[in-house]
Amino acid sequence: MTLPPLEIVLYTGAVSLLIIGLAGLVMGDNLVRLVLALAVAEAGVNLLLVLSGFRQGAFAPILLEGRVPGPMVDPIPQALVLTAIVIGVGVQALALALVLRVRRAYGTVEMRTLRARLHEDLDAAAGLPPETSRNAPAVERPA
Amino acid sequence: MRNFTSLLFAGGLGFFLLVLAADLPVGAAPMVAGEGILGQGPEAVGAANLVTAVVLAYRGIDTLGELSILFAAAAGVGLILSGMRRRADQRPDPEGGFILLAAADLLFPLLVIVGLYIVLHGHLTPGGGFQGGVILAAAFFLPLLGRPGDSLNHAVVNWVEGLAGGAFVLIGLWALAVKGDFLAPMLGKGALGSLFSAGTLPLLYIAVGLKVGAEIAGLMSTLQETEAAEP
Amino acid sequence: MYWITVLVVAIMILSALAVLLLPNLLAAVAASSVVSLALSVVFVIIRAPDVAMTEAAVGAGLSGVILVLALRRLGLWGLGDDNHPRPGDSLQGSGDDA
Amino acid sequence: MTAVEIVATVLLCAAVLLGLGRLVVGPTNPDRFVSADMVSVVTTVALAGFAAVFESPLYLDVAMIYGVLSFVGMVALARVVEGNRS
Repeated sequence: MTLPPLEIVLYTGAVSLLIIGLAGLVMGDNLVRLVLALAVAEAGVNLLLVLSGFRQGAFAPILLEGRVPGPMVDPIPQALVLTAIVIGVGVQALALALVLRVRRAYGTVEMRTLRARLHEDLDAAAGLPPETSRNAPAVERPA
Repeated sequence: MRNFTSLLFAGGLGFFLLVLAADLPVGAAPMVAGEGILGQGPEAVGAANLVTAVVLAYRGIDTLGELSILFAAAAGVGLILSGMRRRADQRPDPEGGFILLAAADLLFPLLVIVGLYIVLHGHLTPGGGFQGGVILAAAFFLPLLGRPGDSLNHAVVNWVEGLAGGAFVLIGLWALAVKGDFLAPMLGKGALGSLFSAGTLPLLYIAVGLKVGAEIAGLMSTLQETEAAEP
Repeated sequence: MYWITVLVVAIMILSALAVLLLPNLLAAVAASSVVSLALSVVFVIIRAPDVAMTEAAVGAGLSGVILVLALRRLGLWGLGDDNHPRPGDSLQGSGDDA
Repeated sequence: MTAVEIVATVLLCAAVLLGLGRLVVGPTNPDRFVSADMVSVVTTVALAGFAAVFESPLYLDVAMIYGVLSFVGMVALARVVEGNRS
């Protein structure tokens, strides 16, 4: 049996990280866990981008004492991912601030409960009776 | 049913991406622009760290865009949480124990020195404004973890942030006026590998470090001052 | 080197699964910091020290601090996924269901 | 790899796996935090080891940053755990 090359192992890791994050993002119910899943998916994407510049047996793109040690890996994906990581943490903080706001307005961070309370609020604003409105036929709603 | 569809979607996307990855030229990645930068970067820019050369010289305008995105995120957090500040009658978190307070006081100068080292040597060794800025923010936030009643001076933080951002744009405009390219390297290159080399790149990285550090410290301080939800 | 890489990738995937499956949110935050730790080692292996340093700084320190502060402000710390605390639900007893 | 490097690798891998097991199993939250802290310390040592294997001092900076900032993260986690004690 021959082992797969190193790049295939790394690409598998990156893709499965992305898939795990994406699955958590579509299936999760807790808003904080959605933020965590977003961070995991982002990590996978960053690894995928840096891997696109990887060459086996190459050196880091930094010159020591001014001499070129040999073939070097591609510096451009590394520079782009550098900024992407910092942007990612800013986005994460913004999402958590929104979660804090949602928790204060609705008292929950569960998507299911949140959606039910949102519907109740909308129906109350539209002047419908609160009990029956969610199961009533659509034709009875005001246009 | 919804879970099944979601899993099917995620698995299908994973299979598709893996099939794409299996067709990649494994072992020798094609480098179109990278070869040129690796070849002529050290002479053209003068930075030993070629990632720094890409971040600040070749793609400097992208870094400016990244800084503005981070600024927008920090401003958004401040705006969203502005109505949720802890009231005076609410008790903050309890103060930390002796070990945490002593460690915070002892570590503060060390963390500041490490952060400044990482920022200043950004063009020679791995590191730079982003990493050093994060460490500076951690240095200023660690005492707040020990004493949650205190708070950062937000006016000073905003001034540092604005001045650093203005300095970045001003250096870029200066290069535009003299050389005709925004953020073109200025001030001579110096000897490759010494601290005073690579022209304006260390100055730009100091501006980036101060701006990132101020933004992240302000962001964490805002979260710290937010009122706690009743359990 | 090959088997070290395989092991680190396996640790990364396992702790990413733990982020989604652990019922306790604080434990999920700890597992997500382990994910970025393993990712930082992978970045060192593929010769990207700059990116590894950023990932270490952000994943180990900053992201954990922000998430934990937000959990504390949300009042969700120490609880499981359900945010309806029972009276007398102490911090030590809440992690037993893992 | 020399014999010393192989022995060091095996020991570090064993330490990381033990810590990871405690992170997943760990009955209470403080157990999980202590194990996460232990894994991060072991990883700092492993990063320094990578610098030795690659024969390049560049990677030592990564280990330093990791060691410094994992302390801050763990302090924040510990603060939250002790938070409700007045």
